[in-house]
Amino acid sequence: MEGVNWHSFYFLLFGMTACVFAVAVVLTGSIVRMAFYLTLCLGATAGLFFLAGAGFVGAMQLLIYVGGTLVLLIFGVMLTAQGPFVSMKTRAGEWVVGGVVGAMLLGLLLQAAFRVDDWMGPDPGVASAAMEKTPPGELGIRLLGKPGDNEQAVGFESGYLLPFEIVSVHLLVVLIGSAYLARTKRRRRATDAAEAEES
Amino acid sequence: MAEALSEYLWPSVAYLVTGVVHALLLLGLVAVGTVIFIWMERKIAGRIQDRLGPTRVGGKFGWLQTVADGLKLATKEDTMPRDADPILFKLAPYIGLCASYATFIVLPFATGWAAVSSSISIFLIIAILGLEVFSVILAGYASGSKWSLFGGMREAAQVVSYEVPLGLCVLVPVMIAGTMDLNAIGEMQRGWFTNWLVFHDPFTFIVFWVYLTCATASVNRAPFDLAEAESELVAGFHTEYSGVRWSVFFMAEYNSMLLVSMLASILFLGGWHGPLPVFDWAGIAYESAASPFSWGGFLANVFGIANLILKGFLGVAVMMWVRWTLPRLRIDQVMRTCLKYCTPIACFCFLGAAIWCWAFPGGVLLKPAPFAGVRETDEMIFTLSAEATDGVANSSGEEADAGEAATGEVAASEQGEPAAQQPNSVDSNATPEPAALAGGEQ
Amino acid sequence: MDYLPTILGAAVLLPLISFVVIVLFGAAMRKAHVPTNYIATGAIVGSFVLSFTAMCIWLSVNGMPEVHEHHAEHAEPHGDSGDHDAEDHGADDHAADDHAANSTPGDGSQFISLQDETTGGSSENAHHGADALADDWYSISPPGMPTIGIGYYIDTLTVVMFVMVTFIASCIHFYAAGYMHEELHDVTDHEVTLADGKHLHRPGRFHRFFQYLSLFCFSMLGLVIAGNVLMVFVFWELVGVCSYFLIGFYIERKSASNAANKAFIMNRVGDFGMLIGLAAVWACFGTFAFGDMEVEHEGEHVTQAGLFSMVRSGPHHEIETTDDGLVEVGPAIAHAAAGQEENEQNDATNTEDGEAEDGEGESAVGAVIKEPSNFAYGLLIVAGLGIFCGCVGKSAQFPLQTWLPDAMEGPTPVSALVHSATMVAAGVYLVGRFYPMFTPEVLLIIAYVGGITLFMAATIAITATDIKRVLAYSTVSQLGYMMLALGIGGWVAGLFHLITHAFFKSLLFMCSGSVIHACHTNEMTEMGGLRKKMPWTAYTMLVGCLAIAGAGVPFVIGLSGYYSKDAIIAQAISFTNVNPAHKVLFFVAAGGAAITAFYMFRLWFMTFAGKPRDQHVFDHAHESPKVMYVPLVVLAVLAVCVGWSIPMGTSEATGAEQQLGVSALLETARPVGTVDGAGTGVDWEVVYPAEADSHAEEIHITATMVAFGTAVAGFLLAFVMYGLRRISADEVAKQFAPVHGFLRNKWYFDELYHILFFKPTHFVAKLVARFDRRAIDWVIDGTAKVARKVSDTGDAIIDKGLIDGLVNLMAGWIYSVASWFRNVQTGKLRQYVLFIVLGTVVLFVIIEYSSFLGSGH
Amino acid sequence: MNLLAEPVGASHFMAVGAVMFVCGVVCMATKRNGLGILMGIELVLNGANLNFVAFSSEFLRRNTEYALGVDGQLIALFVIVLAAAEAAVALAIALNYYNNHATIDVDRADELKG
Repeated sequence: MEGVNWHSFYFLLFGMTACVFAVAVVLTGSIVRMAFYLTLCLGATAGLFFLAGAGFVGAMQLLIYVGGTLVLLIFGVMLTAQGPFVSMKTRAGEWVVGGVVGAMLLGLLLQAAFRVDDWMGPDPGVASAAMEKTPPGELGIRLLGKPGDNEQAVGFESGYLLPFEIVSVHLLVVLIGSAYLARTKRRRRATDAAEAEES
Repeated sequence: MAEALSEYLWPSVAYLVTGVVHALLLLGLVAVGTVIFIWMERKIAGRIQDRLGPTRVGGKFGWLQTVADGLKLATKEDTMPRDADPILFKLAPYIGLCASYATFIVLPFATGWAAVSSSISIFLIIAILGLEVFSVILAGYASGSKWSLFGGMREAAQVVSYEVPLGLCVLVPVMIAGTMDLNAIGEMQRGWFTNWLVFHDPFTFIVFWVYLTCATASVNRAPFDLAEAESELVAGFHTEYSGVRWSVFFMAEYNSMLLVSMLASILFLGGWHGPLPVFDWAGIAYESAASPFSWGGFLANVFGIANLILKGFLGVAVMMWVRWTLPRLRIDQVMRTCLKYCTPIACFCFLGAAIWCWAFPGGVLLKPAPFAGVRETDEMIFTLSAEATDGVANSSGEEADAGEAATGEVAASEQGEPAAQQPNSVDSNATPEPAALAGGEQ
Repeated sequence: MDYLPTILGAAVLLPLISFVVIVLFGAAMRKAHVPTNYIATGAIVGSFVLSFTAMCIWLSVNGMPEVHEHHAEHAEPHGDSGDHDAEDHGADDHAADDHAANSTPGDGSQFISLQDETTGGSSENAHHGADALADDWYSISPPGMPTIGIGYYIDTLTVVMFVMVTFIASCIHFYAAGYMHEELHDVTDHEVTLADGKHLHRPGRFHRFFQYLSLFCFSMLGLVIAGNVLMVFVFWELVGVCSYFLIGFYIERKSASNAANKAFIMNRVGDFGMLIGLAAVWACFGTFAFGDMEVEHEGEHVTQAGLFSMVRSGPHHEIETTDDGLVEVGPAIAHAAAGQEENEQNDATNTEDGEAEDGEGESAVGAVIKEPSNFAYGLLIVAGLGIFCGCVGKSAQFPLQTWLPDAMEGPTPVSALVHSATMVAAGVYLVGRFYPMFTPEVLLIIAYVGGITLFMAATIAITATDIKRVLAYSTVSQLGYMMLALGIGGWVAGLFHLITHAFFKSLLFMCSGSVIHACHTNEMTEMGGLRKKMPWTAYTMLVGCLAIAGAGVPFVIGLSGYYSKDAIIAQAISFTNVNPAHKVLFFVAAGGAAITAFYMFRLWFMTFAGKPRDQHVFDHAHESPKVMYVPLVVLAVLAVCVGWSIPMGTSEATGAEQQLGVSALLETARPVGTVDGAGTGVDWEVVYPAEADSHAEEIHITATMVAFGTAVAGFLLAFVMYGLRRISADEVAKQFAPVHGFLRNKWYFDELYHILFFKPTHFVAKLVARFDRRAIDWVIDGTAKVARKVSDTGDAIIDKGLIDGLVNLMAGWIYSVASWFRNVQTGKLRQYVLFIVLGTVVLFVIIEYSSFLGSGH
Repeated sequence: MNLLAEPVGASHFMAVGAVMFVCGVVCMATKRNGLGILMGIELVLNGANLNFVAFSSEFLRRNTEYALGVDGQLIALFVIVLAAAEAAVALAIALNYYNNHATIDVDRADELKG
């Protein structure tokens, strides 16, 4: 009982959840269940982030991804999920092809993951308690332009300031753009109805 | 607590026991809170509507009314529509409950007393609170009825958009305190009530009210409870629910009400610090979250918890008051309130508070904060230099003595007992791992 | 004193600013009904204030002008005064405040102590002179080299001109605000009839008018402050352009546009001569700068000589000629050794001890500086004549005088500004400014030209009936007066008359303007008796007439014209005394005075006195608004008293008594080496007496008597003919029909030019046009045809056959290839995804395999 | 190895990431519903993110000086944010598509095929 490494235990818990629900996302037919499973899967991923010591990223994952993006997705699902579209059957052949290709890719990635034994984890003696080791302030100043850790990083003296700014502008653009798309859609509805009648 | 136990038990067991105790405490609070809230709601509604509310059950004041309701609900038949999505239909209420319950894990109740004290607790709370919307949406969708679907979609739109001003409002105290650690924010307001952040500057004062509005909306209470607008949609997302599942929804709702009002009191109203620093005068209160155990501090903290819960209940009472006073808004009005009023005001106040902090460092009413790490943090933010990184390190490990304490534990944890080392590395995130702290040196 | 250039520069720039502003926002302001004249008026008033401040500073620094016994110093032999100035300037350093030289050396502006030398360095007169500031604001050539720059040359003349120009311009701005008010709204121009018989209806051009006025003021002020001849030329042209705009303000009227063109072209003729003059100047001296200026050269301050000190290289600043008939040119550059700053500077400037200076100068900077060598005396004459050509064009001297009367087509304020006070004055001003460069021969020519102009214009003015044309011709003749005065050595007299004339002539023009404004006609034959209708105008105009006629109580007091005209006639007398061959000049002057009085009073009586000739006009006449006649009153007051000189007690520095007055002021500005006359002619027999001689008692008395007598005679005649109407003017006209016709037709000048220039030009133009149409067009068309043929065939063969074939072939290939590739594009998103994944896998496998091989397993 | 007793390493995280990645890919490859494909994309992104975070941590590897450090987490953050943006736009597009074609089936969106 005392041999339990809780960190590993949590990892197994979350990792299993993530994998299981990821597979579930692939296998289920109903789009809404897909969304739900995806939610759980991503939540578990957030947990993994916590375990990897990236508490802030984990919280971000929960807030933006699970709380924002997926809600948006489900919203879209609700707007479009009616009758026949709830489940669109895929032909068996495609399943097979996709499965085969996926399996190849999986094999590739796995053997890539497990070939470097430096990645196999710290020595058993060392406690690998990594929850929230990185203080958020660190990320903050790095975003505010503190140069990277390794001094020989050339051309990276300004840290992540520029990407940060670009991303914020990009977000603004996206906001406006999607709002615009949504607006035009509403205007065009009448004409679409007319076309539908003709055809 | 865990390390105290681990002297008598296997560390892992001690860890388990600690976790279970924490969980049970929180669950007790939540459950009792819900029971009391339902009763409160009935009484307050009655009073406001010039009725008496429940009077008979349990003798005076009908104080057992909620229990009776619970029994009724538990014994009710639990039906499910034919073309509902069975899994989601069953799961939906519990998701909401889990979400609103999980938030309490990182919520500090008194100086250094949190089930899991995290350096980004406020952020986590907001994030997890955001998950609650899933229950409503899924419920709305899964019960396969138009009313529920509409309710769910409204909820989705409303909550997603109200998270923006809510986050902005929360950002203001975070910015002033320079940390996302609720414990630190609460400690910052130690002392007289003039230290409360709501009195820090005019902007925080405005933001407090904006926060109340947005919180009410994000837990979809009236006047923002469009997801269950019985006038238009029969009962919104829980039209098809009955019995226990239905009551679970309401547990979730009351939990989140309690949560947001406790959050409000921690962020703005001094948290577990009373209006007068009685225990500081007495000199028995904990200096900081990392202070060693002392009975005086224990006593002070107990009173602090009472203080906090009292404030939370007051907040909930206010919400009920609002609910039974104001008419329900239309969906477009709700959206306008969010996007055209709350968000801009919150942004404005955020900027204002930022300028204020820059103009009067340390605030006008607010004395220099007792939380040492905070000042270093924003200093670090302003001067991006190499030693600033060490500032980060110190701020992440809260005080020097905390550092020593923790190193001792690390030494203990060297002897192959990671379990014992787990909780305190979680409780006071002060494990001075050189690699983790001095981010700049590697 | 150091910031005097800045002040005046600001005064120059203010109107430019208002011009720019109105150009940019004028139209918008018109739409918004914001009167634009506030801007222009504000600007010009501002620069008036600045100029006035400058004048006060100038006076406070240089002290009040002093009265001198000129003969004394004239008689006194001119010893070489080098050591004297040394003392003077030594003294200056102590007596700091009453002399300009106390400004710190090396502040960029160099003081030429003109008067010290001209007054023979006698130390009690040393403070009489005001030093000129000359320097470049911006110079486009390396220091030490001959510079062409934007510079300033400020002496008393400049300052006085500034005050005069800005003041009159301000008055006219106010006046114009009233006069042009109908331009505020859309106007129908009754003098323009369109093809459809209707009158022209156009939007008002109020803002445009004022923007031109501002530009005009800017160019005039720039002309006055200009520090070198080239800059003068630039502003000169600007002035010309502005007058073109303003004369042609009613551009739709054929007559107006013609007049504008005429004015412009006439000026071009003059400016052609001026260009030649400039070329000659540059060739002779290698610089354009008037005054000496201090430049940083090879680390030390050197004094680069300007035109004046170069050409006036003699001991007393006379033009010195070598024995082989060449003009001796002073050194272009001289030293200001750091040791003894100012003395050295001034030694350097006044080049008495010529040889030493020369040697030093050449030894120092001979390598860099093109030392102007001596040149033929004739070249100097050419330069002078060329410059004078420009002046002839600008101030409408014979034979280029015909544009000025036609220029009356412009709005009256323009006539007042352009053709009395400033533009035509520019010519006279330039002659005055350029005075030291004129050899006696040139001066004599100037004198004769002036005389002819004076007489001719005066005679024409007698018969003119258009009220403004009378004034125009009187302007021309007055300008002739000034030229005459300058030509016969009366430098102060000429410029003094320029100033006074500016005042009363603008007054007269504005009065006539208000008359026209009231009667809507220019013809004096339709006026009369307006005195009762418009008293303000009438009596201010009367003042103007008296002033121009030079009325006054002899030897006691008089209007401004009295003094200036007396000075001119006195100078004429003293000139003709010295060289009797040119006696005619005196008669012209005297007769001119008489005729002036005559036609001016003719004008006044015809307009204001007697009974109305045209009842209709009389009934509609009305007094002008206040904004128009208040400037009249102001100007009238000045026209009366601008000539006076007020005694200001005696200066404590030198016992001499000071007096404040235009003539006294100008006396201090007297250019280099003209105190004892402009010298004697080399080629012709002409001797120039010092102007001071004309102040001698006997000459003075005679002059006054002559002037007064002639004026009274003219007045009486006019009174009899037009005031009492005893003698019918028409009968007189019949009697002298040929003369009358001759005069009425302006001496047939226009016709003459028409035959001489216009006709031949047209003929040649026709010939050229025919040649163009016949020969050149034929050649071009032929070439075009040939080229077309060639290109057609080339198109058929190469383009269609070869290139198109090639292109189509390749296009066909590409099409086939593309249509094969189409099959890949299934449009199935999920297949694309699969392709991507497959590609990745394959890529990885390849990499793995290669690394596997590389690792040697 | 006994995962319960021994500390896990970056490899294990990468394994989980790989599974999610592959699931996302297969999801993209097999779902006909446009939103399903969107979800697949989200899965892929998260799989990648997991690797970044795993590499950034110093506790999941034997000698820590090779760790990616904070940069890994920052990249993960950027991925998350951009994924949100991408989702918003993609959803708008999908809704437009749905409104124009009255279906969300991506196989029907082949007007532009060669």
